[in-house]
Amino acid sequence: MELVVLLILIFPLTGFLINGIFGRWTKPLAGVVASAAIVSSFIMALAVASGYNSLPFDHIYYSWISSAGFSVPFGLRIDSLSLTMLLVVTGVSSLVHIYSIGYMHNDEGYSRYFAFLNLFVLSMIILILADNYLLMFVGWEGVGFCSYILIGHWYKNPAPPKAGIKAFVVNRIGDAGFIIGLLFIFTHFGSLNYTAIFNNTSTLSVSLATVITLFLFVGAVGKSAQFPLYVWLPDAMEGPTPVSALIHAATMVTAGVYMVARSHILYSMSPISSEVVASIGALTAFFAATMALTHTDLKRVLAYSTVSQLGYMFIGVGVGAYWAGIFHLMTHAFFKGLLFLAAGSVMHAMDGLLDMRKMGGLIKKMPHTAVVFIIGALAISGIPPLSGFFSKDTILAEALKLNHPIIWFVGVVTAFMTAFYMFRLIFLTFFGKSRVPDEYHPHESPAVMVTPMWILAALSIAGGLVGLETAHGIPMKNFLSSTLGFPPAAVVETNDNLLMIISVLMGIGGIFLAWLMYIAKPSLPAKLANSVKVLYSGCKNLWWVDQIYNFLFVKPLWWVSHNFLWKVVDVKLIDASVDDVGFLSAFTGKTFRLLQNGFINSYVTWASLGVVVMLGWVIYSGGIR
Amino acid sequence: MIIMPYHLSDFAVIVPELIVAALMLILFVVDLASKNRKKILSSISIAGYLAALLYSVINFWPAVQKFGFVGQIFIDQAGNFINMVVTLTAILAVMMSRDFLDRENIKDGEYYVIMAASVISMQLLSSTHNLIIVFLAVETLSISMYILTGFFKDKEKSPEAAMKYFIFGAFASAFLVVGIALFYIYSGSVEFSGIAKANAEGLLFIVAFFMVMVGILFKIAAFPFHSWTPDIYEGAPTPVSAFMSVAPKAAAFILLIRFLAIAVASITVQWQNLLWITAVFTMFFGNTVALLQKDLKRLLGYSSIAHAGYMLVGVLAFNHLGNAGVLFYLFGYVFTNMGAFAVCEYLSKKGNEDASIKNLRGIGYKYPAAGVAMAFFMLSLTGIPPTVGFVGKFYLFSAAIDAHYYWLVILGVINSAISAYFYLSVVVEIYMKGDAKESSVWLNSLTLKYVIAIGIAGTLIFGILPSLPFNAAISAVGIL
Amino acid sequence: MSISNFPYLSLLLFFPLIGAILLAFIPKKDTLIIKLFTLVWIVIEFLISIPLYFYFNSGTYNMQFVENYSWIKSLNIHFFLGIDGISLFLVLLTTFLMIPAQWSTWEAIDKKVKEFNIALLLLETGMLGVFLALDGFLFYVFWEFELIPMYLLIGIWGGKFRVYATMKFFLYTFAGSVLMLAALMALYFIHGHFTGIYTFNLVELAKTPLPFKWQFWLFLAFFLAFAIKVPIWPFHTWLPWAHVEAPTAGSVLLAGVLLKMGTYGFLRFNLPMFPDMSRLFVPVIVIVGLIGVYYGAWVAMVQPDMKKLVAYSSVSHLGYSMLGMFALNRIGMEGSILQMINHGISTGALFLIVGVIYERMHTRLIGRYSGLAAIMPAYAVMAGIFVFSSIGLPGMNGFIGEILILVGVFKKNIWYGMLLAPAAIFSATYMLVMFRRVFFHKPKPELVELSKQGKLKDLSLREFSYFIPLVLLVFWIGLYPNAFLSKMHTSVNHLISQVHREAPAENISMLTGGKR
Amino acid sequence: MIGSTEYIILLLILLAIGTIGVIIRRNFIIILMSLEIMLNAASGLFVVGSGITGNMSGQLFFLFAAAVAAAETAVGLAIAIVIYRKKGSVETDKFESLRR
Repeated sequence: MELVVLLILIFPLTGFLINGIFGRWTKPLAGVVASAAIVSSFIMALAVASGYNSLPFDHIYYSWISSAGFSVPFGLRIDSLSLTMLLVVTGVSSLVHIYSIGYMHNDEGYSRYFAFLNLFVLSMIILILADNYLLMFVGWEGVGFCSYILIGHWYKNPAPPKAGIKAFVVNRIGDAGFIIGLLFIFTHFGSLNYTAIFNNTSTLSVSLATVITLFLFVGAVGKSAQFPLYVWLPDAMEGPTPVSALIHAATMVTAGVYMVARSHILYSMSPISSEVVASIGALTAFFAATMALTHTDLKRVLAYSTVSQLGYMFIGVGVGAYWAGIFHLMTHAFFKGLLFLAAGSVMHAMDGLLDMRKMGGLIKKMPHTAVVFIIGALAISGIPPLSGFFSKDTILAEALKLNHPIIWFVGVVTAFMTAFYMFRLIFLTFFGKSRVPDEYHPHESPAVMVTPMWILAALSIAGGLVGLETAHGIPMKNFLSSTLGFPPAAVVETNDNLLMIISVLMGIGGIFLAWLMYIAKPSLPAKLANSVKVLYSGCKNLWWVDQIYNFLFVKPLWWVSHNFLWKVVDVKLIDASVDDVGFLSAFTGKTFRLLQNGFINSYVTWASLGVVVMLGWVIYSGGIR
Repeated sequence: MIIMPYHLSDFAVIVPELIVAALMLILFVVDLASKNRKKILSSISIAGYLAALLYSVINFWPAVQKFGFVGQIFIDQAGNFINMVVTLTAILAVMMSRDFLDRENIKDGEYYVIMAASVISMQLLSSTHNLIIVFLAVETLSISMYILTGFFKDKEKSPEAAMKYFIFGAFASAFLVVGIALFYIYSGSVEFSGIAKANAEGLLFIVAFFMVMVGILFKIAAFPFHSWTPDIYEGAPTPVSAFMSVAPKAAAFILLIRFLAIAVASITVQWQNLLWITAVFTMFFGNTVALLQKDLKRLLGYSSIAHAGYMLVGVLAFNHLGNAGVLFYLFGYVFTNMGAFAVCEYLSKKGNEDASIKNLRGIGYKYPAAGVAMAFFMLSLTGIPPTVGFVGKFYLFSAAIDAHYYWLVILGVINSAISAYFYLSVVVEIYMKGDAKESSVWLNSLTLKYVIAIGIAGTLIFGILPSLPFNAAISAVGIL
Repeated sequence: MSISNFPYLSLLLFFPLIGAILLAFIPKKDTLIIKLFTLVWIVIEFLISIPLYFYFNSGTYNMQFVENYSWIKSLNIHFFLGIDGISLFLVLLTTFLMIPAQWSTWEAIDKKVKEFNIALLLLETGMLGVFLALDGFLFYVFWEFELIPMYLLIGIWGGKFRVYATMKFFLYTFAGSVLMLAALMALYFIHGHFTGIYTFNLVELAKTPLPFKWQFWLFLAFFLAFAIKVPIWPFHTWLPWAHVEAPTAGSVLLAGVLLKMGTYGFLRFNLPMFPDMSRLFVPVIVIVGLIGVYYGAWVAMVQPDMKKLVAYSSVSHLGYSMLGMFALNRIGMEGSILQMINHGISTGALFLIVGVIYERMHTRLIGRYSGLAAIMPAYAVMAGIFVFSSIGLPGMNGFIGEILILVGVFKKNIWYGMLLAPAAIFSATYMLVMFRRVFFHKPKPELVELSKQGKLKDLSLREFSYFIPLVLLVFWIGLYPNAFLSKMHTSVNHLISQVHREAPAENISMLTGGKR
Repeated sequence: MIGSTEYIILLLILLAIGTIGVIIRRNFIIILMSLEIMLNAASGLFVVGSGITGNMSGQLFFLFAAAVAAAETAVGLAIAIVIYRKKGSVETDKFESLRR
């Protein structure tokens, strides 16, 4: 069993090393090698899954750091939570790898791309399988590093590297909070191992638990692009689309949710921080949705929708229904991954064009992509049979049941907006008259790209079944609760059918409004826009958040350190004062030097003056005793 | 008043002086005989000084004080030690001046005769407790130095330097005599022990002490009486200024140590305050003004003032370690300073003595040995390990710390940091300013190369293994 | 404790000196033989130092491979060499870094090659002397002795303002160390007063702490000397100058080893000998350290010159190390020592990286470069590894040091830890911004034109070969740091127990003398 | 009658005169003369000293001092001749090429 688990890690590692070191020679096969590595790791995961009743598996491979009292082993742990995450990650990654073979086939950084994609999956698996917080942090920063490299993949043009740095730095801001939380845990528990921590949480006071969980949540906000630190995700779209699909939809951004779920005992101990998690989630969901409403860039809309859906997961995890959050995470991975891949194939067809205003009526040219896109959109809007409905509905239901009415209401409104912007996107790109400028001639993507999309589409459809209410409870709920524990009993009496109807109505209403505005009366959006001028421009420029951050933090920091710290403090104050000490001695030298004017008479006068002064001093100090 | 006849055993006390006196006579005669082959004179004087050196080295041990001439003159380890220092400096000076005088075609051999006279006076100075003999020795020393300084009669700077040196020297020695006279009036005797017996603290006594101190402080170029040093070092011929920077200082310091230890023990607090001020000002003056110097000889002049200041710190410590430190420092100073002046002479051109530091540019690559030697001399003067200068400073400062002079040592240490700048700016010229100009013609004299070799050898060997000379110094200061 | 009574450490110490002397006899013309001879000599030196690691017995905290010969009897000064858990890795770091340092300058240094290599070998003896010496006097001798070769290295083979830079470097360090000399003497005498033993033996001096009155002044004197060398924040202004003007080898050794002498000095002098004052001084160090960390990072962010940027990053990294050290607990201390080693490797490597392009383009201004990744891909990968190692990416060496220091500081005081943690953000920003400006975007036309002329070739085999050991070390410490930590435990425990001792009450007031 | 202290004071005044002479006068010969005055003052003190202490050695020391003073003046005059031959004048303020 240990070997099998280790193999899950070894395969991506070997993939990375082969493509990384021998990249130049294995160029044509790089895609195949990488995908093979990930698929075999997926198979290993399935093997582990088959023997899932022997879980939880926990094994320490070697002692990584053992300083005095601070010993951190390299240990892997598989329980139902990490198993689900493992399957989702390896599954979606394999599909994205296969898709990328087609998508990146004439890119000159071909082997480098696949090398780092493998490294990414490796770090993500380490993050999931780690059995202590520090190893999770290793995976945490590892994925941050890979996302930096992959976003900046096309380093020739200026925007991607800048976006890469922004992603890495903003993640680092979150990581700083995460580290502090981690340090609190260590100083209190004396170890970072999950089992050691979760077994004796009795010693933990609620206030300390709150502090720990809040700091950990700062890390989650940074990594999963929640409200204050979400700015890097939209810019991350500079990277290749499969990267966005894998990293910025399915796996990396969900790390924050996984971490909160993993430390569910701590969160459940401190109601305040759970409340903070849920409200931040709700705020982000609503806020991101507003930004997606008016955006014209295909991938940016999907990016904001990811931020919004992550908000939902945090609502789920915040209110205490951890399994619901993870369930939505899984389903989201499927349909959001699908949407991104589809967007990628649109981009591939339109060789890089993303502006929806220049698209339209593409369904005729790209039937498969269009159909698949619609399935994804339906799933995300929460239309019943598809998976989105089950996971989003459970989250909203749980939110209401656990006495969070405001959050429920915000969730419902956001669901409406989600449906609206998704179908606005579909109608603008695939239906209506074609506004495609003539130099573009869109065509359907090759099979190697379409098949993974169809598999994902199937998963988006079937994915929800796992959450279906069956005889003995919801299978997903029981499976996950073995590690996450059952959510607290409902506080507010609600009848589930009514809730279901409301959320479905929201979805259909959103779709209808989108149809009305973009197909029936194309002039309506313009009229609506200038009727509510301020709101529209707010959404349009994404509430100027980027500019505010630049104005508040980046520019002043640069100005202070350049003009004040360096030019003034370093050069003028410290360095100048050091040189002045030198000049001081030279100055005394100059004054003393005046004595040496070459005239013997002045020498003798100075000497006799010296005699008199010294004599006076000797008599005065000695005293005539 | 019974006049005691002097018998043979008395002369056993002044053997070194006798050897050099004999040398002087021989030189006198040979000078008359030899028309213009003057190099023979330098070889003879080297042989003579070597004999004196060997004598004091041989019977350095056991540590005993033999008195002669009714107890006025004696020979002890300290005397022998200073004798070694003086004769060694004389040898190096003679080796330096051998080809130098030839190049400047100075034909008169009195140069060596007068130098021998000054050596005798210094040997005498270091072996007497009687102030009158001290006065005689100081005067003969000063007079011979005036003459040697003005030896290059037809040059521009040499007479002027002699004139200045004469006026300042005479002025100081006048005060010395007045001091001795006042001591005589006050205590009835001119010997250190006699003065000490008076055990007085009266104003007249202090004035007397102070007058004598003026004479001594002038000789070691301490602060109020230092202004002659840079001009004379620049004006005098290089071997003379080299000789002048080491030998007279050694004799003056042993005199100062003996005088303070024995004669004026009663007013210790006063003279320690006085010396504290003098030491600090000497160090700061020497180091800060040297920062601005462009001429190497003037720089070495100011540096010798600064080193007098460091030695005063040792004297101020007033304990065995301090006095031994002063002796050891003088011993190390011989090698470093003579070597530095040798390199300075090595690069001077015929006729004009201008030894500006710019001439040193790039000699590190043209003459690697001279470059490395000069670099090590500069490091030793700054007091950077593994040189003798560092070990010397270490002894001086640790003695001062042992005597609780914390602030004085801190000031001293700051001074050596200041001094690092101008010493290393010499190293900058040697190595870091590109290659040497072709036009710099060097004085190709074998003996000069020997001096540099001895200098560098002494600086490094005693820097790494200082225990031999230091043990000699420690035992020498046992019985002053 | 040595293998036999074979004077092992003296061989290690004087072997480079012998090399320097032998080198003097090789004629100046055939530079290849000189370069080869020096390289072989340095490699042999490294091979000699390796058994130190294997024969080192990590069970005991007292000194190993000890050699003690009397040197100056009158002041009880001994030629006393030895190593323990703290100095072992610094010695190995010195001998290891010498190889890439010398090897990287085969093409860079063309004039006065012989003098250059002699200076390098002398520098190695000086550096090893500092880490091996256990007698205060001997420590000071080597502390000054290693200044001279570095002074010459910067002064002769440096850049445009080399004379100003080397003079500033020398005077600044020298001023600090002369104060240390005075303190060393004072320590000798005061310790003698109180315990009757007049000695410079560091182990002996650390046995009985002095009364607080003296600890105060002596600690400050030593602190100043080492703070200048580390450099701690207000005393760092010589570092950018020295680095910008120094040749590549000079910078590598200056950053890699010379700065560690400052921190090593704290571990050998300040902490064990003046425990009460060290404990009292922690808030000051924390404030100055934190300022140093943030100040170094922020100022590095705006530097136009690559070497200045890396120099300020050293101020920031060593600020970390100081904080770890003055957390005064075992984890922080081990983190601090490991951080010293990591800083030596990654910053040394960064200077080699800058040296490579400086050799080709003769400019260090970031503005002049862009898009190098396209022209020199292998070089870009190598630079990336070391950039991320110095940022502290997990899996690499920087992270281990930083996490241990963070844990140590946090255990000491939560607020210090919380102030220190966000520093990693800025250390990432300045490195990545530099990395982007130099390696990404389209290459400038002049760069493309240069690469056409074949001037901008990618890493040659020679350059590649001296980066490989550094890369291996980076990942070795990153993935398996216990190989290093295990050797430190006992020595660090002993040091921590020493720091937490109480000084005896002010009993003997023999020291009546005031300060004159 | 005149006690010994008056003599000492007289001689110290003489010494002061000599010193001021050296300081003020520019001419080298005049300086030589004032130096001679200072030395005579000192020798005088010896004589007074022997008067006060009663033993004869004071007179002896006077002889020493006088002899040395003579020698010094001789050398001084020799130097005067050399600088006169060099500069054509004995004014000390002509000689300031060695400065700073």
